[in-house]
Amino acid sequence: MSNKKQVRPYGDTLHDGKVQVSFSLPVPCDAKGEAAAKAIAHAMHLVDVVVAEQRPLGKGYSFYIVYGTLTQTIDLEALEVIDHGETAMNKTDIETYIRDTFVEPLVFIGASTGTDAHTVGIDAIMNMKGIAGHYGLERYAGIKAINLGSQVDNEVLLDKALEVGADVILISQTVTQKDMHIRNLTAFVELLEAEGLRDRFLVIIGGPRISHALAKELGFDAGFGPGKFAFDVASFAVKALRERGVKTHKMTTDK
Amino acid sequence: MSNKKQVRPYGDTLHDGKVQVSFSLPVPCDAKGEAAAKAIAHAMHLVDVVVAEQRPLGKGYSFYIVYGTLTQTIDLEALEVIDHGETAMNKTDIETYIRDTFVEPLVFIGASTGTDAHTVGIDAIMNMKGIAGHYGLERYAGIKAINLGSQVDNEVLLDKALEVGADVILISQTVTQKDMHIRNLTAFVELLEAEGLRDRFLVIIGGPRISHALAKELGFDAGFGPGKFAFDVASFAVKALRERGVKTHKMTTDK
Amino acid sequence: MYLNLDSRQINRCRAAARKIAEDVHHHLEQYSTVAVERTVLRLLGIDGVNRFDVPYPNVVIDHLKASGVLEKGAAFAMAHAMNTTRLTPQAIAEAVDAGTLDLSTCMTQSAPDMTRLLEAFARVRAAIDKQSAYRRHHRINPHDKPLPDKYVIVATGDIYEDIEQALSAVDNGADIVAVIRTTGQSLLDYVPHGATREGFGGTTATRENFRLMRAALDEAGTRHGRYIQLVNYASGLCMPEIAALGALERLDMMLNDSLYGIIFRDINMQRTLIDQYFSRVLSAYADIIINTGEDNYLTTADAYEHAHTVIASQFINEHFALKAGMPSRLMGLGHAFEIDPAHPDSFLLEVAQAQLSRQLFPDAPLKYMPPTKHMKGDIFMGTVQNALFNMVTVMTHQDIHLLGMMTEAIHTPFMSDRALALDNAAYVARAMASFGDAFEIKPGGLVEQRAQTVLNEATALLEVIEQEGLLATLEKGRFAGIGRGRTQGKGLEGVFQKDALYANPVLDTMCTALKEDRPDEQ
Amino acid sequence: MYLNLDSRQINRCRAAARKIAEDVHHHLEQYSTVAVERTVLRLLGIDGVNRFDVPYPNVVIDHLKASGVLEKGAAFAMAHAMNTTRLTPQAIAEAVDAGTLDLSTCMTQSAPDMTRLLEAFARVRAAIDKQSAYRRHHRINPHDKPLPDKYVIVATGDIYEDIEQALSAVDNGADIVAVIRTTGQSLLDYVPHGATREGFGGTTATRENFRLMRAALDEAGTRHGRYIQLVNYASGLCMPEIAALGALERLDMMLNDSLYGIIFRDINMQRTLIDQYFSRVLSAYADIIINTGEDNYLTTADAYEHAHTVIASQFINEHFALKAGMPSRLMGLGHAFEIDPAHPDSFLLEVAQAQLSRQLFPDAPLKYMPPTKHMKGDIFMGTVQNALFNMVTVMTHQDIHLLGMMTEAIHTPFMSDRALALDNAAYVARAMASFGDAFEIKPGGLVEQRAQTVLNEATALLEVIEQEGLLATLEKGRFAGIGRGRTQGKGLEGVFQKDALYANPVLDTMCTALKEDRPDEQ
Ligand code: B12
Ligand code: B12
Ligand SMILES: Cc1ncc(COP(=O)(O)O)c(C=O)c1O
Ligand SMILES: Cc1ncc(COP(=O)(O)O)c(C=O)c1O
Repeated sequence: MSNKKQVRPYGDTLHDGKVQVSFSLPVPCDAKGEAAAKAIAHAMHLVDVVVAEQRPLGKGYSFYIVYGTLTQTIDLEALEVIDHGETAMNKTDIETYIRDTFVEPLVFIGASTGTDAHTVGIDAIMNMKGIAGHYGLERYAGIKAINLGSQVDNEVLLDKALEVGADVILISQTVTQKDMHIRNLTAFVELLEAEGLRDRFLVIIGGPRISHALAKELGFDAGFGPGKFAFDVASFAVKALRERGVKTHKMTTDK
Repeated sequence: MSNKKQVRPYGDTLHDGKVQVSFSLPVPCDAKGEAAAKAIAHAMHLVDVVVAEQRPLGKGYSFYIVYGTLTQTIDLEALEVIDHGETAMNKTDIETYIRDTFVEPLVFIGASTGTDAHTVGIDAIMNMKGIAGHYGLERYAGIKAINLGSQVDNEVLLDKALEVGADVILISQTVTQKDMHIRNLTAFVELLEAEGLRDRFLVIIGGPRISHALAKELGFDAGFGPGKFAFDVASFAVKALRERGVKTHKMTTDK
Repeated sequence: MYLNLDSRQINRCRAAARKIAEDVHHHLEQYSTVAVERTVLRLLGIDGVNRFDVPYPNVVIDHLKASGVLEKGAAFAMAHAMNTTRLTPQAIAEAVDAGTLDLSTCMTQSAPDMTRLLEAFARVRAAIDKQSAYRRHHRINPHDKPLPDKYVIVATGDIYEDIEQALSAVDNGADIVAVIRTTGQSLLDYVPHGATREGFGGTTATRENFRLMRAALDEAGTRHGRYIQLVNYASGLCMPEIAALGALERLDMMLNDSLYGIIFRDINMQRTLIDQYFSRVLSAYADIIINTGEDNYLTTADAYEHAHTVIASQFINEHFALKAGMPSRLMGLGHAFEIDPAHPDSFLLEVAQAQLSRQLFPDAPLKYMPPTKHMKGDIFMGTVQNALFNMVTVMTHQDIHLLGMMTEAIHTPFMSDRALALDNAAYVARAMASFGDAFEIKPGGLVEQRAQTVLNEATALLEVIEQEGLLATLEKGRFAGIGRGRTQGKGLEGVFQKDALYANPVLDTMCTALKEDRPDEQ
Repeated sequence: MYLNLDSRQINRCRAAARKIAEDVHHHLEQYSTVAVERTVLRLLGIDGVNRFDVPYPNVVIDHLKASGVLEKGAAFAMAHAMNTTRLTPQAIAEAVDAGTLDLSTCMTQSAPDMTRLLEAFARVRAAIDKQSAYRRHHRINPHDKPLPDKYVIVATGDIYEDIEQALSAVDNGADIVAVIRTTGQSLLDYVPHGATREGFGGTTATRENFRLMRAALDEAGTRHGRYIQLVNYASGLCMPEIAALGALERLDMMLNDSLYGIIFRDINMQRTLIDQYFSRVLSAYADIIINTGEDNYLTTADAYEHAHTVIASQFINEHFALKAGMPSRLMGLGHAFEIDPAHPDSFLLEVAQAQLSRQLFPDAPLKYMPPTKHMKGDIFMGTVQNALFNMVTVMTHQDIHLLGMMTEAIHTPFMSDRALALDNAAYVARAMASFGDAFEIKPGGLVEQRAQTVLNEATALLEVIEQEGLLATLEKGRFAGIGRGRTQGKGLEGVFQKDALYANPVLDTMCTALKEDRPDEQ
């Protein structure tokens, strides 16, 4: 049983450890280059290394495609999987949940921030149309969705969020080269903290390279990557807002 | 200078360590599978791991395409490159070399051995036509080339080699699944040794997964893989035969 | 989308091919082989192995050979033995193995009464018929589908691992699964027994392996609502026996082409041509599609220079099949996308060749093979080569679409290689399903010209073969550039001349059934 | 291979587009922008930055703006200053920066003598002319080549690393290299200075970076015996300035399309349309091919539903270019292969759309963009998508073939991604170079029908825009589904109404030269 958790890559025989690797090296494409490619593969814990392809990339560079057998195993049971918890509700259930839980419409404000001009992702989450057959937040009864579009400065986003009394801030980041998105997202968290507003909003981030784990690490409440839709985000948000007691019956009577 | 020998994979910035990896895992395609894929990548010394693609392969299996940064470096200067020594002569030079060195034609016998039915490789080396514009040994003045074709038993090959008085034995192996070729080649060396004939012939092997290093390791005189042609083989062989004094003037006068 | 071709020229090709096939048939009619006779035994119900793992059919035939009575045929001996001992064929085989029965002692010098023997065959026949009926009910012939059937291979060497791989392939869209055979098997003069886990470059073909894979694919097919076809190899020294096991275990296709065995496996031509006739009758009877191996020529010879050899061979194979009573709908004639990608306009030349096969054999479920020879270790370039191949497959309406693997030059396919290949093919098929509604071949243009050239060369070659005879042609190495002597090669010792009393009522029954039950197809 | 199209309908589209372009031009003629004026300064020879890294053109224009005299134009101010101080433009700029010269004090209320100013411009013009002459001698226009020119991007952020990547691409067959800009640059209202090593998703466009890459490509081109074209972006708030720097440093192509900036960068439409006119005159003068950005619409809106917006926009861009005196041979109109691969017959639909652009703009060096939006992390499937794209490029004779990267959804290209993409394109081009000699589009078939539908929708859209005017159209979000207000967006503050005394003899000189030197192209 405990053995069952040990996992290795699989080619055509269980535990054969077969892996495909490709990379370039800043060395000419010759016998030495091939030896270097093998050494790289060995450094990756591969044995039985086959250099299936080696080709020059122009002067002083070369490219390799390598197959090999990974000698390492990983323990499946020991893996920590960071996800959003329970499975998401669908749109109708979310709308019912909102009606039953909150006394006022929930306000979501979103933007693609910094110099990032990619809006397709945030639009997919926020706009009527949604994506891949899943409507966006704008279409949810009980949610007011305000999409500021792209290239929005962190400061402008925060000002607007305060101005409209947002409950949830949504941030999209697509350009990740040289960790652009990390810098930009970190700056937003720092801004919130500097203004003493970190607990004022539920702050959710998303984009092709965003995971829930990364979001948590950076100090956000949640993160959503590819294949996530409005209902995933809304599910998470409504439950989190209820937990915080935002706009719930209880809170309002208490006040 | 010593730093210059340290090499890492290259994506778009020197020493960025960028590597592409793909593999399957015998686990379902879910959050846990993704975590497992990341763990595999980490086990390969990759950091900044991006799981670019994850897809189910049917029940209980999944496939991953991963990009990451290799933290290891290799030392280029420390690599041992096992190759055939000097650069190969061309056909004309080889023919001259033979004329000037040997008193009798050199006899090469070759086959694709065991149950291996692939002949294109050995034909490329031995037959008139050759391949990719390089004539085969049959066309070389001073060389007698006998190609036994495919599926030739080790014993049959050896008998024939003795029968024709071969100087060089050429063996081709293409099927490598479950190290079929290693078994078959090892058996040939053992056969030679059992018969006390290991030094009687120059024995050269070839095939898509054969390298000079592997040949040496298995106890052969040389090995040639893809992109090697008759002139490479002949160059090596004539020099080695001369070194051994086979059919050279000197030997004949001595005797 | 069509090529303008001269139907008289095509008829000329067919006439030559008929003559070629008939000559061979005529020449070999007086011979039989150990494999044919073992198959007769299997069709009488003999199965299993003795304690040395020798299959009972081999035990019996070896016994007959040793006793010098094989020339009268297995049926002759068995009918006599059954009449004498009143034992079942299996019991007779076991008694022979135990040394308690000498079949020569049961024989007379006259033809036996075949009633008992035919009853035994009828029982096996019923099992085959049941499988055929099931298949007829569930399978749609690839030729009758709008898009090509996606055909993948599994080749792990271990039948249980093969099943895992096959199931994954089905989940990812495969329609046909072939279990590639272990590298040495075609040279074995017996069929191994039981489930096996240790093959090289393929998995041993055994009845039990067939059964295991068949059950797995039936289950997966039911789950996906489509019938999954299973393929193996009726080739090598046990060609007809494997055909029989395939019929019993409901394989749907069989690679079956003597020319492949002769050229690439150095199997004796007389042996395998005799075996082939019996195999094809059996496959026709059992409604099994055969796949011929013309594609292989182009892996050894140049695919541009030798394109016409494929066409000529297809015509010959067609007539070998017709001789065996096989209808066109079971003739999976082979060809391939193997022109060197360095060749200018290679894609257009491939279209020409593929469309030519398509039009010459409009009713055959053509088997189209992917690039293999010019696949290198560059899996990305290989992916592109496969994409172009997939396009030609769809454009020219091939039926059996053998998927190219990006790792062709590296290893037998991994599970993921197959999944990626299926995605490639599915995308291409979707992206250009209606190509023929959008484009036409330009009359007199490059494609039409090329097709005509290939047809001309094929016609000329067929006329040469018609003159010299197929066996001489094979000796000259006109196919794939590999020549084989008519009395050389493996398995010749298993060929024998039929005695005057030789009888094969099993074969005769199937031939009659083919003629009587499907007169329209003859 | 051709589509049967109605030439009257095409003329109708052109008439509408001419009206649309003329309306915009008429409306904006009375305005200029800070960017245009800075460009005038650059064309007088002003270059470099002050000790706060502010470029001297900005220093001068800010000064004029602060002094409230910008409305008369930079030329007005500079001519007066040159006449008064007898200094060179550069010296004047430096003096302004040092605070030792106040340009408003040099001015009178009447038009200055432009002789000195035009002499300064003539010197810069000579440098541009020299570059154009060199280019004319070495470059073959992509449109005049039998196969598409292969265009790749480099985007490391570091110009020295970009050079390494570009050289590798050239060694592997690239014909055109574009240095993608760092993500924020188009919103900067100045052009950064010097060699740079720190961009995000691209490398800063600076004159020094242009020079370094140009030198590297010239050297590589000489080695390979083919002229390598260099591309950058005349877009964003510094559109005309970059055009000027490109002309001086011999860039060969410039992405230049206000509609892109408006829609995707939220740049104010009035600002960028004014800037565009000047940029295109300059590019036409300097023989630089422009690339328009219609492809981008399909990355936001659906490529099947919105195919006609691309065609409509191409017609409009053609007329904006014609207005600026640009001949067709410099109009790299853009379009793209962006239909969802899940769409049935997507390949055939792409062929239809690509062939339509081809036939509508037979003399333009069309720029065809690869799949980007529907590229996912599956680099193998991405490789197939790129192969199909490459086929359409070759089949429909596109000219500027922007290569798709298998890693499109993951990162800006690695060196190996580009090499593999070049292999893919080269193989496909070789495999089907003669497609048009082999196939015809079926009259009334799927491809022709689709092309006609798209043309009909484009015609209808152009008629709507002709009615409502382009600015209103942009407000309504008819392109890419993104609406922008006419007084919103970045850079509006840089637009000013021309004073009665406003003069731009630099622009006028180029316009005259275009008319006089190339009357046949006007
Ligand atoms: C479309 C596109 C563009 C369009 C954008 C149009 C628009 N209105 O958005 C245009 C053409 C303008 C463009 C320009 C550029 N682009 Co661009 N672009 C793309 C492209 C092709 C598709 C992106 C996309 O729309 N994906 C579809 C959406 C639905 O997916 P998604 O964003 O991942 O969103 C999903 C999830 O992530 C999540 N999600 C996303 N955001 C959010 C937010 C929240 C709060 C939540 C909960 C969830 C969530 O939900 C969505 C639905 O599941 C990608 C390549 C690719 N195939 O991915 C390159 C790509 C993103 N671009 C890239 C670059 C570099 C640029 C430029 C900077 C290039 C340049 N220098 O000129 C420019 C400038 C833009 C800028 N400054 O940001 C790079 C980024 C490289 C990197 N990793 O850093 C890519 C990867 C291409 C490449 N390989 O080079 N681009
Ligand atoms: C052509 C071919 C066939 C033809 C062979 C025809 C013939 N007359 O040779 C046919 C169709 C018959 C065939 C059958 C099979 N094949 Co095959 N075949 C190939 C294929 C497509 C090309 C091989 C080839 O010809 N390469 C071209 C030659 C020139 O290259 P080369 O052999 O590397 O030779 C060069 C060098 O290596 C060197 N060299 C080679 N030999 C020698 C010898 C000496 C002495 C020297 C000095 C140099 C030298 O010089 C040559 C020139 O540079 C490969 C896939 C591929 N693209 O590689 C599969 C492949 C080799 N086949 C394979 C398999 C499994 C089989 C089968 C076993 C499948 C089956 N179960 O039915 C069968 C049976 C054959 C058998 N028992 O061996 C596998 C092997 C997998 C593995 N790594 O173990 C491959 C890789 C395909 C795959 N991915 O599954 N095959
Ligand atoms: C027609 C045909 N028969 C048989 C085989 C191979 O099978 P074996 O050598 O195991 O009979 C092939 C292989 O591709 C083939 O094409
Ligand atoms: C026409 C056009 N202009 C400009 C750009 C991007 O450049 P930037 O935003 O840096 O101006 C693009 C990007 O693809 C484009 O297509």
